[in-house]
Amino acid sequence: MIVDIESLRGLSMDTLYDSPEGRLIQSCIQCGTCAGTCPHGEYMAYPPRRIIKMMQHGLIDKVYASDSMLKCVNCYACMSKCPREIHLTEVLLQLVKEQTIIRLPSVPPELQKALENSYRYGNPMGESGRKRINWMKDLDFPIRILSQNPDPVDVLWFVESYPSYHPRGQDTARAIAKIMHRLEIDFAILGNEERSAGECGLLAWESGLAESLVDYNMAILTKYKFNRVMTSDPHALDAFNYRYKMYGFNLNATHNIPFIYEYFDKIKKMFTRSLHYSVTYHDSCCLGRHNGYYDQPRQILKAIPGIKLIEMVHNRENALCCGGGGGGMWLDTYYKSQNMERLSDIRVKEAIETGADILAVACPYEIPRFEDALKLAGYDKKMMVKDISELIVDSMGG
Amino acid sequence: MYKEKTEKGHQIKIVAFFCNWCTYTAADLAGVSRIKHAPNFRVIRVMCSGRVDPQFILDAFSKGADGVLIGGCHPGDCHYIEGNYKCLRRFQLFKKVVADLGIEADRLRLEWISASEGDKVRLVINDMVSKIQKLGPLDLPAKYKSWDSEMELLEKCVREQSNEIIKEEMEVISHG
Amino acid sequence: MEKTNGQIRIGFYICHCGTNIASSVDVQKVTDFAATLPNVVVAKHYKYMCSDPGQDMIINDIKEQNLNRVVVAACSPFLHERTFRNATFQGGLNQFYFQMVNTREQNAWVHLDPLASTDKAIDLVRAAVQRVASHKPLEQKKVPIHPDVLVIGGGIAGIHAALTLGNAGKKVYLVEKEPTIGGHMAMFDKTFPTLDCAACILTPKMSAVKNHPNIKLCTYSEVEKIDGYVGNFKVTIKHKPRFIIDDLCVGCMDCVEACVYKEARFPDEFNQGLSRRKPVYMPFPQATPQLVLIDPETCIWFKSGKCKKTCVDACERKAVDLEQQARVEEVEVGSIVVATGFQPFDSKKISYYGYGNYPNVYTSLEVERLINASGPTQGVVVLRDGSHPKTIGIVHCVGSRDKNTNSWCSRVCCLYSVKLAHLLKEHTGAEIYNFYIDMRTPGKSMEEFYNRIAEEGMKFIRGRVADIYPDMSDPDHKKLIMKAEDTLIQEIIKVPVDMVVLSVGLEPRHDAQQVRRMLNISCSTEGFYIERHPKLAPVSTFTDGIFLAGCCQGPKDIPDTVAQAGAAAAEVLALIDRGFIELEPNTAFITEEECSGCKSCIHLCPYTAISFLEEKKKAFINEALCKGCGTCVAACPSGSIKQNLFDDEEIYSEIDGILNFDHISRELSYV
Amino acid sequence: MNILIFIRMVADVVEELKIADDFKSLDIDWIRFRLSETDEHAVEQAILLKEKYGGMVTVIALDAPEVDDALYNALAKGADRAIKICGDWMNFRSPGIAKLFSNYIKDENLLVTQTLIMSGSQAIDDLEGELIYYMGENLNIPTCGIVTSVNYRSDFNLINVYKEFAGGLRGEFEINLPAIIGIQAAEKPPRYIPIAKIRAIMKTAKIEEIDIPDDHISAGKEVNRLLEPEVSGRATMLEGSPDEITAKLIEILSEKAII
Repeated sequence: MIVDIESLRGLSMDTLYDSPEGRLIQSCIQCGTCAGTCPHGEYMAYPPRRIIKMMQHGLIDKVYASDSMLKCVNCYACMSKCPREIHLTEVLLQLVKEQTIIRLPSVPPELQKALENSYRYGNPMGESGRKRINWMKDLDFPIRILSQNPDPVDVLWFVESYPSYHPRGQDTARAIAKIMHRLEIDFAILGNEERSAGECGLLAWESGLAESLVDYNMAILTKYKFNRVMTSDPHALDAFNYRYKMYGFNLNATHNIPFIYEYFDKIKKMFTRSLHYSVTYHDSCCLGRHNGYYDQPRQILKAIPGIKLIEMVHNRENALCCGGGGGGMWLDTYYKSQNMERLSDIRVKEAIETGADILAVACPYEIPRFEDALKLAGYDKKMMVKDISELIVDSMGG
Repeated sequence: MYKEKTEKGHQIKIVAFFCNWCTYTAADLAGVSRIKHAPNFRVIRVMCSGRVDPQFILDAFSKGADGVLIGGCHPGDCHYIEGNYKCLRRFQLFKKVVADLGIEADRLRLEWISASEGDKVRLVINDMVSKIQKLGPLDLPAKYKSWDSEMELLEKCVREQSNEIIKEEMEVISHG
Repeated sequence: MEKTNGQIRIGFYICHCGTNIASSVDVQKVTDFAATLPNVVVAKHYKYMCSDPGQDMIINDIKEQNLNRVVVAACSPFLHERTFRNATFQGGLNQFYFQMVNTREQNAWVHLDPLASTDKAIDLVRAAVQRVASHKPLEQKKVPIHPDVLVIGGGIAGIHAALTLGNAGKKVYLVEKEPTIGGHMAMFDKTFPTLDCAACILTPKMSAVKNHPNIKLCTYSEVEKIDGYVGNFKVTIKHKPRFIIDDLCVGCMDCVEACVYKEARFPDEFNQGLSRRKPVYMPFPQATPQLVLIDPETCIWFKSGKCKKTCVDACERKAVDLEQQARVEEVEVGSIVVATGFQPFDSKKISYYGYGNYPNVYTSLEVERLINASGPTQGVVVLRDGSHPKTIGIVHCVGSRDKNTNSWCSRVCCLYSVKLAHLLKEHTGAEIYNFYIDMRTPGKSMEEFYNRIAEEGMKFIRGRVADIYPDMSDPDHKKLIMKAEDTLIQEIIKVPVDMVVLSVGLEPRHDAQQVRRMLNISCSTEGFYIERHPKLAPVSTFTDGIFLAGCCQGPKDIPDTVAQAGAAAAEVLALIDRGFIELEPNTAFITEEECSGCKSCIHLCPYTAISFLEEKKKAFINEALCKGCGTCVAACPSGSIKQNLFDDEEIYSEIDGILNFDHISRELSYV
Repeated sequence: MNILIFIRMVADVVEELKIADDFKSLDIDWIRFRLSETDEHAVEQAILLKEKYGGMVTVIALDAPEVDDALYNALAKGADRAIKICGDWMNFRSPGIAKLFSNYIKDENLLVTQTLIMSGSQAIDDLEGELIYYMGENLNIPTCGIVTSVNYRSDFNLINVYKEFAGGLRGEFEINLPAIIGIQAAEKPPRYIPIAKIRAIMKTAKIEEIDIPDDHISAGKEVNRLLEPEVSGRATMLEGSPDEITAKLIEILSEKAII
């Protein structure tokens, strides 16, 4: 959606009005679509529309001093509907977030921990970098790690933190590995050298943290030769395709679902087991609204024998956010303290309404979030949360 | 003075032949819409891009233009049914001639700009100016001068050489 | 009358245009510069050259200073070339001894640096002064105007233009692609701001068209091809087959009754699919002409070749003709009025409003039909499930003012939304919420109308609707939640409603580009046809003899549409009554001595104006056919073709002037 | 007020700790170092005091891996000086470290009347919190550990502190300056410093490096042997309906003869 990524580098609130982006913001007609569509709009003292007005009147400091931006989950909903095509999520809101975090009297502890961990350990959960490849243990085939064998490779798989460390994320990682193996793709991972690409939320909050992660990963990436980059985290996809570009990264990264879709004809033939599920699919904000991958995941799901795809009320470009983006992953406690309903709880209600057996996802944040929400709704026995990759492997017979 | 000069201070000049119905109108529209762009082009209005004689282009280059831009209607939109196709055909051939003369491809451009595309006028002109700025001035008149003196020199050499030969032959004859 | 002994004497004038030009071009400097140019006798600058004193200055100077050429640097030649040519003529010179420099549109208005603008003006003035010296006296050719007129489109704009022209005694061909005239207006219930019934105003005009002796009505017909130029257009009209013989049908509808489909089962176009029709049908009761037609897409005979053809038997007048073919007709006209109208925005493009997904979301046009007494429900507003809405939300600006869809304001939606709010309240007593971005009520009596309706107690919410979704707390999820920010009380609101009305905007018809190409006129980037000048020539196009009326030129309400149609008709009448049009004398001709007879020009001319004289072995240009594009001039290898107004000599002198090329130094270099 | 904070780098337990081949120390090839958590609180408490009462904050550390990061971080938070005592101190225990710190204070004549010395009240290699007491003894000034709140009264040049005791008891003390206190927890959790700020500080600020003459200070206690903790039994998850779980639980408890 961004026109000129280069020009965004070094853009700050001070220089914003002199840039084309700034002129775009000046054209705001104050229609309130952004505020109305924002999943947390009703809890914000300054939803996006008011932020723009405050900016135009030179009162932006009041916005920084509020906690409104803590409630932005980077879901791109406002940006996708803005009638003036203002790059809210991509430009304005993250600049405001940056200034907010500098001025916040105290950062909610969970978020602070995630930020500090990302800086120190390269992953928000604060795990040892050496445990990054532990997920591979149970696989019955080896995966090439570039630091051990730096020969050129076709696909570099940037696994990212949740698939590397979170137990359910690891299930996804293993599923993806199996699919890649079955498709006989020449791929390798960075292994313990990898650090979080800088999840979109963290990037938005913290330009310093973002730069330190970008610097680190760019130095690693330039060591090796590969043709394509695939990542198993849509947030990393955004990081590579929108942020890293500003720092000279010139490959278009892809996500494992659109990647697998490139081998659609081949993979269809591998679906041997019928799954007999009704499935509803949750569009991840980064994958859907920001990158337009709506059809690929659905096509894959529909091709799996036995699967019946049902849509939730909000789907595709109107999908509701799981609440994990923009740092929301580490703000649940804070949101609760503000009497806000968790977005994953709201989303799961829509999923339950469909009567589906499975809530399919393609973003590693969503599995823990939705599993939690289903438990809370007392529905965890009736509905499973599964990554599409897991379903593919199930249909391939493991 | 103003910034659309090359580093050496030469002011880029582009001669533009705009067709009356589409591109000239588009340039007017850019004006009415106050779409600012580089001031380095000078428009000559013709009724149709089909009127643009390749000799006009050569003439402009040889008299000091740094670039020549032709603007016509989009294919299918020609006010005179197909004048723009004729222009395109001529242009494709002529581009090769220009290349043979050592004039860079970026200096000669044909663009379809319809009456509604005021902003495209800006895009095309700014792009062309920035590309030519990088190339620097063409200044064919000065080059002609140096070529001319080169030629003179050559001619002189040839003359002298032939004198030599004549002398030798004369000697052969006289000795023979 | 030249008293100058062959001496070229040029008068140069630069216009300040108030401050439009003078604020970025140094007019004094340009004047001083012009005065130094060879042959320039007079160089002046003046605040408004196009004003009477400005023109008088030229006229007097010609007379007093014995000028024989005039150069004016001012606005675009499209604006005032004619004015200054006339002044030149008034001064006693041939009007083509004039050259204009575009210093406003293509200079002062588009550059930021006054130094650069002044430099550019100087170059172009030098070019014009050099060019004008080689100008030749020319005569304008007069072309007679064919008095018949073509009107394309039978909506209110086309109807009004056709009636005006017909009443003035001109013969009019009114071509409408639908089976009936009436356009969108025929579908409306009542019109703002007077709330009088649309049918009451329109249907008398429709029948007047039908019965008018001077109007040839061609419905269910399309203009396929237009050849020629102002004064003499050749128009090919295709009459699509109705499978009913027009002259025999009396609109008794016996065939409809007799159709093998006992029940009407196909979506009725006129009622926006809210009711059903049979394959043989009358578009609506007041359709004009009163003819039925058979839709081959739904008729079982056309689909399977098997049918009892009860319709054929039912018609006593034997008007049903299932073998009927399209018929092509060629007519000649001198001028054309384009009134092709608009199409409503397709609401499905905004997925979050749920149109097509939730049955209780309607478009405004559907609601017009719902509240219309002759509509699918006889004016009772019932939802698709038969229930009566108690709360209704109206979404303004659907598809309008949005860069993702249509960037423009559609101008009529605010007012028709207010009108619908009033009518819906009147019909249902429901609570009505209007969600708007800005309330725009320009025009006579419009704000008063808004005020009147507001007093009825509508809820107006300033905020664009951001989401519409089913209310899960409603037992059968039929209610819809409309979510928006009320930007005035700064709260996010969720309003549960029974019915949503989407006030869709107006956009160019999907085939606007096709029609534009056929007519050789221009479209703006949005796709609306461009007028020659928004203020000076608002209904003319850049193509002489073609005029615009109604929404094909841009969104407008009925009063403005009718006014514009009247204006277009007046322009046409002015053209016809003058009897002829003067053409630019920019034709090409051949200097026989130089023609080598190579024939390369012959096939270049799309107007077959060039022929080959076998006996002389020379090419010949028929000036009456030549349109002056100059393509043959550029291609002639021997340089024997010349073009008036755009001769080689003139263009070369312009190039020289622009590049300030010094011939003497160049020649020296060759010595 | 003049605040001196002594901070220590400790093994980061994010990594699995390994005992080195000598069975006396940790295998430092395998571990990373981080600022001891209570020291982080001490820094925060010092910054809070500075913000409230003004004064100057100096952070002093022994050289250790990743110590620069910790010092820059303190500077970014608002400390005025950062000092690194160079040398190889890996084997030093609390008595030795206390000696080093005390000598440094004496050598530099830092113990003026308005000086408050702070450190974390404990560290993972100083579980008893003896460091501050050794220092207090060495410097002969009042000492108080496990402090959770500090207030300064300039008129009397004393501080009011809360000290936590076992069993939820809390004591309030008045201590004359100069004094040394061990911080258990700052009044607020340590603040977040945007990384951009730290990166900027790294470019502009300087860490002062000093050498202490080797006065035959002993490392303190000597470690004889390190052992891995013994693995005890794991938790058992009981599944089923509440009734089933209750029945199972009773069974287990009676099996273990608890009830």
